Amino acid sequence: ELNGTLKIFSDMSNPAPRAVMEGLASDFDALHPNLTVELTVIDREAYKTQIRNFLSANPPDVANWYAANRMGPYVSAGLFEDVSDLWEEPAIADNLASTKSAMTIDGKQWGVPYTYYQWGVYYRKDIFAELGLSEPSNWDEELANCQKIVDSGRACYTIGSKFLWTAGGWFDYLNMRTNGFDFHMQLARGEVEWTDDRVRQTFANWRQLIDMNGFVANHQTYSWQEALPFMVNGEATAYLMGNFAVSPLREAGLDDSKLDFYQFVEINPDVEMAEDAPTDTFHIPAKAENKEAAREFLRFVASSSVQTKINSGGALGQLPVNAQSSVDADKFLEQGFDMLSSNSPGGVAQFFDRDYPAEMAAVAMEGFQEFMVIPDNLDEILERLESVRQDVY
Amino acid sequence: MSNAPQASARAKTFRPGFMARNRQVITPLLFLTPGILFFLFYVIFPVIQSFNLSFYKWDGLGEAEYVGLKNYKKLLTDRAFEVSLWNNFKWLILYLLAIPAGLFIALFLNQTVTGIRLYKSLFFFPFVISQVVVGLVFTWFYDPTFGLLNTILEQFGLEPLNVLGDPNLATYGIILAGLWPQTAYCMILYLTGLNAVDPEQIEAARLDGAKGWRMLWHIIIPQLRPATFIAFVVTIIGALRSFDLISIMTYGGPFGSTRVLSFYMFEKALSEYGFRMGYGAAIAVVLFVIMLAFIAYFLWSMYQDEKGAR
Amino acid sequence: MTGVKLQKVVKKYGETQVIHGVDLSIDDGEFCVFVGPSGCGKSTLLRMIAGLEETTDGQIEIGHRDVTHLDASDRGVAMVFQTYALYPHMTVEENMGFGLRMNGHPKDEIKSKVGEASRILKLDDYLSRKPKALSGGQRQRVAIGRAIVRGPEVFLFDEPLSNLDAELRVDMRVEIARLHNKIGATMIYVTHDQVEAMTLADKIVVLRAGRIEQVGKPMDLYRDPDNKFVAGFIGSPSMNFVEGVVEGGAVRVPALGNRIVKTSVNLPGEGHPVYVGVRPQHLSITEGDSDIKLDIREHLGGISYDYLVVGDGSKLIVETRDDREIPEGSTLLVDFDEADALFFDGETENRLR
Amino acid sequence: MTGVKLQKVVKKYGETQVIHGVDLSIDDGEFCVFVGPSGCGKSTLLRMIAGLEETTDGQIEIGHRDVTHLDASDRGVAMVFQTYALYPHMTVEENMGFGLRMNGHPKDEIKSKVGEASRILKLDDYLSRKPKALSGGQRQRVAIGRAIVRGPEVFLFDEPLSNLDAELRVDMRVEIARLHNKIGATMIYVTHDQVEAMTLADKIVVLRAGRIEQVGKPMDLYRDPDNKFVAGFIGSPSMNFVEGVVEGGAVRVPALGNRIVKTSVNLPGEGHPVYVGVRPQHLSITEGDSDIKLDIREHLGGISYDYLVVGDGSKLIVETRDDREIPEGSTLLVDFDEADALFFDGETENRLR
Amino acid sequence: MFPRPIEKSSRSWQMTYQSLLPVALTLWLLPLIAVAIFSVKPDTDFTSGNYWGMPSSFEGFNNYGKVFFASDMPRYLMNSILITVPTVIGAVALSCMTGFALGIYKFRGNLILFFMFIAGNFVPFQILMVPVRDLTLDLGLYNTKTGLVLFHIAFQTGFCTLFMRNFIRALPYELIEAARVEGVAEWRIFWYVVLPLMKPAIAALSVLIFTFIWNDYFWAVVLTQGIESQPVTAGITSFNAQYRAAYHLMSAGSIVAALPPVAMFFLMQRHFIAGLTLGAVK
Ligand SMILES: Nc1ncnc2c1ncn2[C@@H]1O[C@H](COP(=O)(O)OP(=O)(O)OP(=O)(O)O)[C@@H](O)[C@H]1O
Ligand SMILES: Nc1ncnc2c1ncn2[C@@H]1O[C@H](COP(=O)(O)OP(=O)(O)OP(=O)(O)O)[C@@H](O)[C@H]1O
Ligand SMILES: [Mg+2]
Ligand SMILES: [Mg+2]
Repeated sequence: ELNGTLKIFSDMSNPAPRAVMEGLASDFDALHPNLTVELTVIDREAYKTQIRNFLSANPPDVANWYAANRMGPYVSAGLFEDVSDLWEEPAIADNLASTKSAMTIDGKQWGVPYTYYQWGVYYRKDIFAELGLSEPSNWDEELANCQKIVDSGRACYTIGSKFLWTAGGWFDYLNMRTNGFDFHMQLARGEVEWTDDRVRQTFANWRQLIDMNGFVANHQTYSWQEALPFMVNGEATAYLMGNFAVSPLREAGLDDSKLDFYQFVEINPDVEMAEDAPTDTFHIPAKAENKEAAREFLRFVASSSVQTKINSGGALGQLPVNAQSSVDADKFLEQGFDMLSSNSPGGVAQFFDRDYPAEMAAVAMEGFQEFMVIPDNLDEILERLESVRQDVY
Repeated sequence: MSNAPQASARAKTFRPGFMARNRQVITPLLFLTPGILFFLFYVIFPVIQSFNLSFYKWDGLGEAEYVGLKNYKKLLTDRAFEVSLWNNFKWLILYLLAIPAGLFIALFLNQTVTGIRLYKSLFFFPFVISQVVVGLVFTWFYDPTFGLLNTILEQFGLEPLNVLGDPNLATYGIILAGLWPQTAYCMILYLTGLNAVDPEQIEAARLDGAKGWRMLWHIIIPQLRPATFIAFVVTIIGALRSFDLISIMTYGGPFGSTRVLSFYMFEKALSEYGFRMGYGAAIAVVLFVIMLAFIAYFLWSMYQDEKGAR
Repeated sequence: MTGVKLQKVVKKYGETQVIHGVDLSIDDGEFCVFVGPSGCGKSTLLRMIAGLEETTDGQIEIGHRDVTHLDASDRGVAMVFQTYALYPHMTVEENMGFGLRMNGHPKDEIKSKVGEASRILKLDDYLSRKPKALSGGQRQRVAIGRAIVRGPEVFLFDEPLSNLDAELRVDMRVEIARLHNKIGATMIYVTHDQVEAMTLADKIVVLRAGRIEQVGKPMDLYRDPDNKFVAGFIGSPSMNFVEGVVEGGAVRVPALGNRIVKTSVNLPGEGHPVYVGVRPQHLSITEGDSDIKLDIREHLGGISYDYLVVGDGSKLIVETRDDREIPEGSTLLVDFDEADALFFDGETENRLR
Repeated sequence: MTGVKLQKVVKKYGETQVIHGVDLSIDDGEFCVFVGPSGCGKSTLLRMIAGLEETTDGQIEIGHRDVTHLDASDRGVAMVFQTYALYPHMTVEENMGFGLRMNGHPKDEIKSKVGEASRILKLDDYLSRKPKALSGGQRQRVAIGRAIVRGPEVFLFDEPLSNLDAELRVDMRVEIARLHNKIGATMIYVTHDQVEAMTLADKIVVLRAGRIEQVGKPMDLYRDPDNKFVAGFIGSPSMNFVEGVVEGGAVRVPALGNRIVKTSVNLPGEGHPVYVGVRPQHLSITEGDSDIKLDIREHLGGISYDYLVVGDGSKLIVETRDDREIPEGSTLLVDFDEADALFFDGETENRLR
Repeated sequence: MFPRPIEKSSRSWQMTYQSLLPVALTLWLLPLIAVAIFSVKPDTDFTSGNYWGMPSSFEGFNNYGKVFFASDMPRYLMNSILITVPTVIGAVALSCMTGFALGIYKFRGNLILFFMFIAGNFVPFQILMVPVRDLTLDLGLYNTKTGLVLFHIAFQTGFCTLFMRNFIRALPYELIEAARVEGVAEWRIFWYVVLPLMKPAIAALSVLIFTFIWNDYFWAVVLTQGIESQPVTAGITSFNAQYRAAYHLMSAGSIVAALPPVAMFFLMQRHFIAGLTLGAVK
């Protein structure tokens, strides 16, 4: 029987995820009467810088983080506990197999995923209807739609690029649709020059939308949340975003009759569709004190029932990783699940700043933001990125 | 046996003698020790460590790798560094506007009408408020959709501005926000400075026929030199340390156009995509060297003052 | 031409009245000194003449021109302040030329006037120094020079020497006297130094609590004071006063062993209290039995002061020209020539003549 | 027992030597006054005795105890500062008792000692006041009281009266003299006030540039100075000096119309320059044709000072007892009794006797 | 006095001045007033675009109630107090001692030590960031109030020493000499003579340091991370993340965060200003 305290640090600071995390903690607490669960929720942005400090200074027993490249520095610095043993247990090995590769570095596993979510275009169904538009399926339709929207005095897309990563999402999609998943990953590994014509093509496509005033103005001043009201108020009709945007949009009054989802359209028919689906994870810091309880907690969050529960529409509103879990009967989750399981043959990417090395990502996303504001600076931006690429790799 | 009392007697006479003779050295040493220890540990050593660190490549987690001057070489070609440096100079120059502005307000308020004390303290308000709050307040003030600024511009039939979103304006927007509390600070310095102006000199100048601006220029401002000096020092330091406002208002954006060295170094060293400690340290060293010019100036003028004194 | 005339001049600060209707006329070229105890309004009066304080009531004329409501800079006066009030950031030359510069005089005129003033005051060698680099006396000279340069018709001085040490004070005093002789302008001078007042003044104005007590030439005030206040105030060491009573056309002084002092002045009625005033140098002592004791004898070289305690506790000071040692505590007999005594009404304190 | 003895005392600040080997012995109970021009080292010497400045070389003894390297707190002296140095946050009583309290004396002892001192100084009514609420003279008394309370054997005073105004200064001077009479402790007193030095001292030490010029009783220094410096320094107004030349066993004084002054002192050889010194009160003037002009005449009431300018530009001061008005600029004849003249070597400036 | 006292000028100019004052003040504090008004508005005002009009209803109690009872603000405020007060005490105590030593004693290196403190005070604190963070981590004080307090004390000691030393310098040195002649031990001189005289400086400095520390954001971000130790300046950002776009609550939160130093300023105005002008530098 577990005892002592279990310290959990979490970055689920937005209201809905926060509630989920708190629920998770208290459920686990209730399950183990002799164990006290202490939960600390840290602002999502702040968490990203603080994790390094607490991992070495005052490590909790369990911490949130992200899969893939983002784990790299901590794994190589020996700050995460190797949890390969858990991955040998059938409950996990069998049911979480789809993400095992994302959790693997050096042949070992370093954490368990608890959720992932699709990215895609969330749009105002009612406005589309008003303008007589339908969900586009290729780039031309997309552009045509957008033109109509712009003509109606709206922007096609809202975006808040103050903290840069939202622009990374756009690049992911445009690049994967223009050049394909494999090229995207080659670029991530630094194997392609940023001044490559293929990269330029991606930006050329992007520029089409920019030049037609497809994006809301002044997006560089807003965070992603601050960009939400444009969509809610009908000043913009769509948002390329992760599924976590659904909950605040709903809260703001966009019910399912007004809000809908479609997969980012095909641009280059020669490449296979690929999607961003970031996976969020739990890890045990190497210096954790109560590792036994921590492992139990990881088992707990990996279990199908828990993942079903926490990913439900009323909770996180995301997709469970556990194959045994059921996807909530939520319109967006179902669509997302369908999309990822059947219509993403090219592959699944984590997200720009998770796939690309941090230094590269930082400079690149800044370049994307600049490009979105001043597209004419493209050459300069690409040269800058190229020189950073040569530095980083 | 017989030696013992003798020895202790000698010790007795010796020890107080030593203490007494060195009382003027030992006492200050004892009083200084805790302060110096704290200061050494938290300020002096870290400065040295930072210098040292700037020759290493280190991600804050693993082993540091010695790279010599590589970080500095890289700075030379780092566009973001260049932008930061330029912005720092903009800050330095424009922040100094707080000095005349503060003087102007101080002159305006240097009266004895009823309630003036309350006015003075209300004018001083912005300085007491945290820069975080000032930053927030000004962010809303500038907000391109609903900000008060654009509401006012609209009243005058002018185009709306996205101050913080425009790479050409953002830095100035932040500086303006910074000038707000800084001006209040300078105002207080000048108010007390004006208080200390020798009234007899003003009277003498009145008899000499100096009035208004000429009085201000020839008599008052020269006498406000100490206040101006202090205002200058604190403003320069404020300008070079500017971090809070940038962090709150633009987070260095749009696309890095509002970075200054202090923010850039934070970004490089401790932010989400940073953790290049050595590189960050190198930036800090550059900042330190710039500041050193002012520190040297300040110390030099202090030294001039001290030379004559006791 | 440029005398100064005050008519019923009144100054109030809010409710408190500081100057109570002063009438005074100072002639062209006269050296007039205001004296009086601290807080009596000397500075206030001077500053009203300068235009630095507003005049609540009454009229001030300078050279037959009503200046009561003119600005300080338009009155054609110059003032020398106790603290000198030199502009610390200007050189001596700039300090002296500042007034002319502000009034738009051409550069070479300024230069020549400053040159002239600095010659008079022997400041030529210091023209390019800042006030900080000058001694007290030099600073004071610069302050005077600044006043001279503007060629005003009336000079005002507010205790100009009180920040100097004793020796310098003497030198500067003589310097000011010489200056007055040379330029002959009207000068009004505030001081609380006896010696300055006596030696400099053509006319002394004794003020008390915002009112004029007496106006006159120094020696007139010294010899012929109008009341006890002026008598006690002028002369150093102060005049000795002993209480007496009118008895049979003379004054009986109990403190001096019931000595009867005869006098030709108009004494008040029998039994009326009076004060008998005798200056220290008019008293003489001889050893002898009495209830007057020597408290301390001070030798200054040449003269000595004897501090005496009378039986009733009052004190007397005697100035003598001898250096003899008299043991402290000795009893003494005090004598004076009746012609040297002055008499004051015990109630009104007015002089009895 | 508690005399003070300085032997070859030297003080250097870095390279600059301020005190050049002073030898001095002050007897038990003596009142010794240091005088000298500003910057001559009076304060420095006093502070070395107090232990507030380190002694660079030489030895200081207090009551036969070598205190040269003792800390100020161990020397058992008391000092009264020019600025009083009262602790502003303590009452008068606390101020006076502070030294005893810090040295662990019992409360009632402190109380009784403070009471005694305050009785002597008439401070009883102010014991519970803070210094801020006292007048200058009262503060000075408290400062003295603080020194008395500890019953030290040596009192040091550094210009204790120079912050008081003229009148108070006289009162306090008398007070200090009385105090010395009463408690009879050794006192060392720095001043640059002539009168204080003359009236208070048993022994005056005249310092110049870190060296002792002469030591002696006040009247001895006044009458019989060792050199021109002391002669000029002691006495107010200063002694007049005119240049002369030895001719035929007498001194010819060109400035006074080649007057020949006879004297019995040992004059140096023929043609040797000498100074003739005469005190202002020993000069007398009569109107008459000469190249000596009256520059300024100051009447002080009772006495007058005449400032004369001699043909060669040198100046003379004459003290007269008359109040006559002599027009400024008149030419005058100056006379003096040869017996009153002092002679000094023109080169060494030493007195010729 | 310059400019000329207004009472001495014409009646009409006096009136103009009197009416100009409130106008100028309003303009000067406009951003702040706006926030104050924001903080009492109902949220519907923001959705309906009534940003700058009068509040459609007064929701002050509601909004501030939320800040105090439904958010972490009280925790953050408490943290701020627990960081600020010990820092003030520590820095002032240390600097009283260093200031005494540097202000009173003549010894070789005095000026150099003093200049070291001054120079340290002017150092751009970014240069300390990485090493101090590591030092704090090594001491096991990362993300504790103690860690923050210790650093603040050390860093403020530079400024405080400058301040205290100059203040002590301005005290009449004769007071110390008088005490020495009276046979008082040095530490007793410090305790009984110097310290009581430093009361005004201590008050001024305390108020000043209180404001500096309360308003610190940078070190709060560098050395702490969570609700258990972060002060309110850092807390306000998480608070804002929580209530993103709820301007009425963000405003209320900001005002709450800003209030203590403002209150301090109002209560201790004289000391505060004395501090600024005496010490003169941050
Ligand atoms: N601004 C003022 N408000 C109120 N009363 C004042 C003001 N200035 C001066 N007084 C009062 O006016 C009186 C005269 O002051 P004034 O300075 O003229 O005296 P004084 O004769 O020059 O004294 P002192 O010899 O000390 O300089 C004093 O009682 C003083 O308190
Ligand atoms: N700390 C110091 N460093 C260097 N020189 C000093 C110092 N203190 C005093 N002096 C010099 O020592 C000399 C004697 O100074 P001291 O203060 O003893 O003079 P004083 O006779 O007391 O003069 P005063 O009458 O002006 O008080 C002066 O020339 C002064 O400049
Ligand atoms: Mg006056
Ligand atoms: Mg001295």
